[in-house]
Amino acid sequence: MFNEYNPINNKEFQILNHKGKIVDKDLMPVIKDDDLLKAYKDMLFARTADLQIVSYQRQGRIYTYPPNYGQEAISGAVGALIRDEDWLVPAFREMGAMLAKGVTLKELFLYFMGYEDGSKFSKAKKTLPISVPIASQFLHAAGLGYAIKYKKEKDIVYAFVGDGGTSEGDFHEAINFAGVWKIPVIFIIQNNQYGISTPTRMQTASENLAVKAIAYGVKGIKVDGNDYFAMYKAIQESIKICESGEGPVLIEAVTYRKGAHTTSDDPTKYRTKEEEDIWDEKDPLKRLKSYLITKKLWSDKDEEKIVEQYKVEVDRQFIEAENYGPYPKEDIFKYMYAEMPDDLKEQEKEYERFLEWKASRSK
Amino acid sequence: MFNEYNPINNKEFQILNHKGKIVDKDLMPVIKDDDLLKAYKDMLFARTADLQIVSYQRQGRIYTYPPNYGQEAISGAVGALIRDEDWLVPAFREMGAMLAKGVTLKELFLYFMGYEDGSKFSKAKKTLPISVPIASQFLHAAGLGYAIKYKKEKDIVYAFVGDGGTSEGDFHEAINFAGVWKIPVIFIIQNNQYGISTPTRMQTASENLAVKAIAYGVKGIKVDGNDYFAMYKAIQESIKICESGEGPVLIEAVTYRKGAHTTSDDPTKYRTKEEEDIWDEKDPLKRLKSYLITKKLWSDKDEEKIVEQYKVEVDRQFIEAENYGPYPKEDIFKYMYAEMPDDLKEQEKEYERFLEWKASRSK
Amino acid sequence: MKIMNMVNAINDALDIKLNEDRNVVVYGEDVGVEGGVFRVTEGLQKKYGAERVFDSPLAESGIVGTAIGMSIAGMRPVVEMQFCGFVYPAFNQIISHASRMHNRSRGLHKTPMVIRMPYGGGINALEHHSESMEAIFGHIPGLKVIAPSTPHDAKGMLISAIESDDTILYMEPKRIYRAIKQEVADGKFTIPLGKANVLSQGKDLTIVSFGAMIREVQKAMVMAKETGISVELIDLRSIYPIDKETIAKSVKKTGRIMTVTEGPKSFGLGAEISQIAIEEAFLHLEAPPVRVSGYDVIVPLPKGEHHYMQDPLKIFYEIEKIVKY
Amino acid sequence: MKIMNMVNAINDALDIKLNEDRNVVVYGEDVGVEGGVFRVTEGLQKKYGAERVFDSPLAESGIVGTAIGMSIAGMRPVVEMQFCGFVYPAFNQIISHASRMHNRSRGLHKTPMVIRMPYGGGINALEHHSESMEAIFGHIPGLKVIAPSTPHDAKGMLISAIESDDTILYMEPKRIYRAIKQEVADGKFTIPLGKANVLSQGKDLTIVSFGAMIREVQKAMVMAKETGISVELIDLRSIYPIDKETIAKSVKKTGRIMTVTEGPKSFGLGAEISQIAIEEAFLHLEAPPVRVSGYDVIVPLPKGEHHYMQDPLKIFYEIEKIVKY
Ligand SMILES: Cc1ncc(C[n+]2csc(CCOP(=O)(O)OP(=O)(O)O)c2C)c(N)n1
Ligand SMILES: Cc1ncc(C[n+]2csc(CCOP(=O)(O)OP(=O)(O)O)c2C)c(N)n1
Ligand SMILES: [Mg+2]
Ligand SMILES: [Mg+2]
Repeated sequence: MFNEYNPINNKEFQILNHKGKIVDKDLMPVIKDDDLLKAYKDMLFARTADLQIVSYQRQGRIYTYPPNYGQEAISGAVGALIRDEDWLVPAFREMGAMLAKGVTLKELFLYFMGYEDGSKFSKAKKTLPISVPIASQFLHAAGLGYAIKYKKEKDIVYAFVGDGGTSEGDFHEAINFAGVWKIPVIFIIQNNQYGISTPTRMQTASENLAVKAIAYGVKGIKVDGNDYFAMYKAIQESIKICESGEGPVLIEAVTYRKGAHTTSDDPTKYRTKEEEDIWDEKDPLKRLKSYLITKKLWSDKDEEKIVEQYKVEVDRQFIEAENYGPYPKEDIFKYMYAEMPDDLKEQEKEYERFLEWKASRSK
Repeated sequence: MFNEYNPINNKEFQILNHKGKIVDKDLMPVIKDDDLLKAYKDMLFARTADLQIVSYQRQGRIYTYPPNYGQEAISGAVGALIRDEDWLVPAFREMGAMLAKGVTLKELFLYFMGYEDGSKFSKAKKTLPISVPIASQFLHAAGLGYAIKYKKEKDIVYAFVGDGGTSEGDFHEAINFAGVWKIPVIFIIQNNQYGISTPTRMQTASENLAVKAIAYGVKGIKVDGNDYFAMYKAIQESIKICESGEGPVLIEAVTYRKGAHTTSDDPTKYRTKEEEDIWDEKDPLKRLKSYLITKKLWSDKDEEKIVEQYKVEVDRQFIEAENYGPYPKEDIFKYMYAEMPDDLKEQEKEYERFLEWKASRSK
Repeated sequence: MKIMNMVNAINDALDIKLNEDRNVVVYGEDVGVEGGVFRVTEGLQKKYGAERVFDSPLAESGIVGTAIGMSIAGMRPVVEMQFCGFVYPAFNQIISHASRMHNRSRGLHKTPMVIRMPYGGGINALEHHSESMEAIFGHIPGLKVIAPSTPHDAKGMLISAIESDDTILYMEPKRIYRAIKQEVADGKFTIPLGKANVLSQGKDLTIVSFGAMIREVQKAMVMAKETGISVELIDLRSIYPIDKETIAKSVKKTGRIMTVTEGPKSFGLGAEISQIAIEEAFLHLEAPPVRVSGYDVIVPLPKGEHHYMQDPLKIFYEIEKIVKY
Repeated sequence: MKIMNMVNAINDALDIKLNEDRNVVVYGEDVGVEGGVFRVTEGLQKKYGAERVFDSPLAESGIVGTAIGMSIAGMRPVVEMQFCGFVYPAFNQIISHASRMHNRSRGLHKTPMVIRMPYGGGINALEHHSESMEAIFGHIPGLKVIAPSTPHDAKGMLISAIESDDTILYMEPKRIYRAIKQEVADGKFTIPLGKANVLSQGKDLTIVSFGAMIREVQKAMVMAKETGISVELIDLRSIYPIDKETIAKSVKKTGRIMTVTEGPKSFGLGAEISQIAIEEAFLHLEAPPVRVSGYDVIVPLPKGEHHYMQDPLKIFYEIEKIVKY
């Protein structure tokens, strides 16, 4: 498959086209109906949550948020295949994958409400916090991959970056190290066509993004990132490559950010309605839904019902997060070091003295 | 040519093989005998100087120095083609190209003797100083390239990096910017097989270094860097590409550092005599010399005679540099800013007061 | 004269220089079509074309490194770092080249470039969006580091910076990007780099601050005034070089000095100002110089940020303490 | 007990930790076969294999960034920056992640890693090979920054650093890598991080310094003694956190304090120590705290370096001045 779809030929790997038709039977992955349904529902849950967060944000109940809308199949496929023992190294637009690892919506809400506590995942094992400095997390993934190989474990690292992120030096260094080290890391580029307002063609003159794999002597593939089956299959094959010691792999997942870059962004400044409409046709959920409906595994009614349940659940967790309570002052000091320096303790006391003065003053 | 030698096929472009035979008549560049002789002599001069510097260093008359020995054909070919109006952006192992631009040996000596004055080139136009932080200079080259295009000039930028340098993030960012901007920069990798002690295969798993061009959508070619004709031709063709607005170009020049990394390095720690012998056979000067002798343009006698002259000239300039005199104290302050802050002036006065005290004390 | 906020004023300065000098180009992430995430460069691409005002690939080292090349070739690039917290990938280019090329080449090559970056907290931002790391840049020989506190200064200082033959780090207090409006003179004017501005005269205490903290100090000064304390406020404007003369003169008069900054305490601007005060006016000091700054911690996410930031009350608390010393 | 120089001592510390803890790995540019450009890691690859001691690709961000990943996975990487002047490409990984991951994840992820780097001048080196930029790292919340001045300290402090669960920047004074030899205890011992070392007691003046400058100060102290001046010398050992207690105690006794460092003056370690002195002992100060440091210039190339460096005579000159104040 990696030969057939050698990115030098700029062929995009697709199984389920945007009309919901299977166009490549041979490569169709074997997925049990239940599992497929679960995957669809997970993606639907993520989308429901995502849209709802944007509306919370409009109500001023949460700070800046980067929507996942339109990119759910990528996280969905990773979410279906990632195991407890695998590492997830997110950028900041991978809600589905994070939920699949066991991060709770409430934790994500806390994070975007401005609590570091939201990054102390209570259930999700082996999941790094959201990484804001673009592409920097790719190197952490390579380090984790080295540790896995060093400890002779069978785990795999899933690392994410955006199309914009491919321009950063860390993108280059990470895959280069991984290539030399031959470590089990699946590097995934979510090519959603834009880095904020900058279109991918202004990021790089390369034929596509997967082709960058050649620079590191690793396997690469360009995949229709809105096609759940193609993503699933590409990851399955990547896992095999990693397990055989031939990793890493670079996957370019071609998708579209249907929403704004973040809630403070206005996409009409830099893209057209026509473009949005074209991509709307390629929507990952629509596509899988029509497949499921054809297969009689799903119906509009099912969807309506479950979305209502999801909304309630999202709201429940959101309100829990909203009621999380105040941010204790000691928390700004306490976690700075594993072993806190005396002077920092002194600074905390200084702050306490100020608070006492303040309290006494308002009496 | 760039199609025939598409680096994805890992074919190395060669014209003059290591026996001094022309193996590719079709691509043989047209060079006048005089020009060819001049080029050979320039390379010989560079080599003579280079070897002599190493011996000065052993005598403790100069500080750390990175020899060019064995890599002369690369700088030689660039030197033959670079014009006054072109920019040279060196790393630190491009003596021949620097001399060709008009940098004097004396200036290079001053630099390696520890005077910044050695980087204030008196005659060489458009030549950047030696750049020590690996690969960082590639970005300056891209900036210069943008300026050329912006001003609608016809100049070309020649930028150098080592094989080790291809691992740095700046290597990636520079060629990527250049690819997007389509600017006239010829990026040259001197792949001398090692970054200090680290062999190229430990830098990257890519098939070769030229293939990295694909990641940036630019043309690349792997060239026998010890073959003057191949280098000459590759650069000539690269110039055409740049002039047509299709630049940049990435050239991997395959060569071998016959000397030590620097005068403080001991290569026997990391490479074998056998390997050195193999590469000795491929020496760029030997090869061109035997071609010239066959063509009756040159003889051992000519060489002996001229090398003696060169040695005298090298020594003359070296001694001039040695007698350059003391380093004025104001020079550590004076050039820090185009407009010097008052406080720095005050710091200079402070230093003067100390020197006065010191002088009065030793009376 | 037009009423402008700081975003307008910076935009105006860029507009004036783009218009007057073809060597000026403006680039960075999303500064073109989008006009920058804070809309500082809005409209400039339309006016001057995509060759002069453009989006770069997403790579800060790339942005600064190419600007070095352009500046050597005689251009005057003005580049944007989207946030101060994202300047670090460019750190090598700044410290190893932008600040050094002039000295390295003994003046042969100049690097007249401006690196603009919004800095500072108080805007409920994500991680890495609230830093104030002026001290790190102040420590790099060969750089000049400046920060305006008003629209007027923002315009005049930026024009000076673009016209300077040195590399200038221009820090923009994003918290007051739109919060302060004032009349700003039309057309071109400059403000000399390296000169502080005495914003108000006082006799009990000198406060040195810059950027967004000026406004907080001014609020604290209202409280101080009510208790009869008279504060002399110096807007540093330039973090490197520091205008020692203005500071020395003031502290000799008041006998007390305090710095108010957003960055972490240790190795910060506060210590530098205190040192200057003791060097220049030791025998006039009636109390130890005080630094009011962030703690040595990462700027907390929004819900905890109030624990970190200097607010007027905290500044007033410190004013009372030093005056009573 | 063996007679060791600092190179031997650091090698010994690495050897001990590699031997005792399989989570420890050592990597960086040329640290494997070559044993590092200063031979600090010599012999370790042979002893522990290329999986545990190895050459990385030439990329500092890559080295530090991958070490962060390894440390999160429970390993204890000790990475080398070939020279302090080449750490800057890794600056983003250090400031945005190594120093923050623990706080960001509220303690869920630890980054127990050591970044070793030779620093400082006086070895007739090329550009970028002589820097001393401790102040920049000291300003980054979440990092610990240490530097030994003797073989004994080098060994004990490095072992402590490797065993620490925090990210440690370990600065090695390359100028005295081989210049000082002393008996160093065999086997494992540790030196607590964050504690300064009073090297000699005195009554007229406290000098605070670290690393290679200690030896220069000691030479100056010989001259001072001849003129009857008694100096108390504190080897800081830890640049962040700073051992305030030891400094305060000393300056309260001597009434005078001076810092001797190699880095540029402004925003340097000197100002921080002076600030500490005035905060902790203002009323005991008989003279303004003095910083003896580099000027605000790039470390000159070898022929001009003597204009920049602190030599014993210059230190003595400053000692006389502050004592006469
Ligand atoms: C080092 C760095 N520079 C700049 C930014 C500001 N920024 C946040 S998101 C973004 C665009 C990212 O684009 P892309 O990688 O395509 O990811 P997407 O947002 O499209 O998912 C930028 C420039 C940042 N977070 N980090
Ligand atoms: C950023 C940076 N890191 C490390 C070094 C130290 N160093 C000097 S030369 C060198 C190896 C360079 O190898 P390569 O790029 O192949 O060039 P060569 O020396 O072989 O010409 C290293 C690591 C440096 N100068 N700059
Ligand atoms: Mg994107
Ligand atoms: Mg090399």
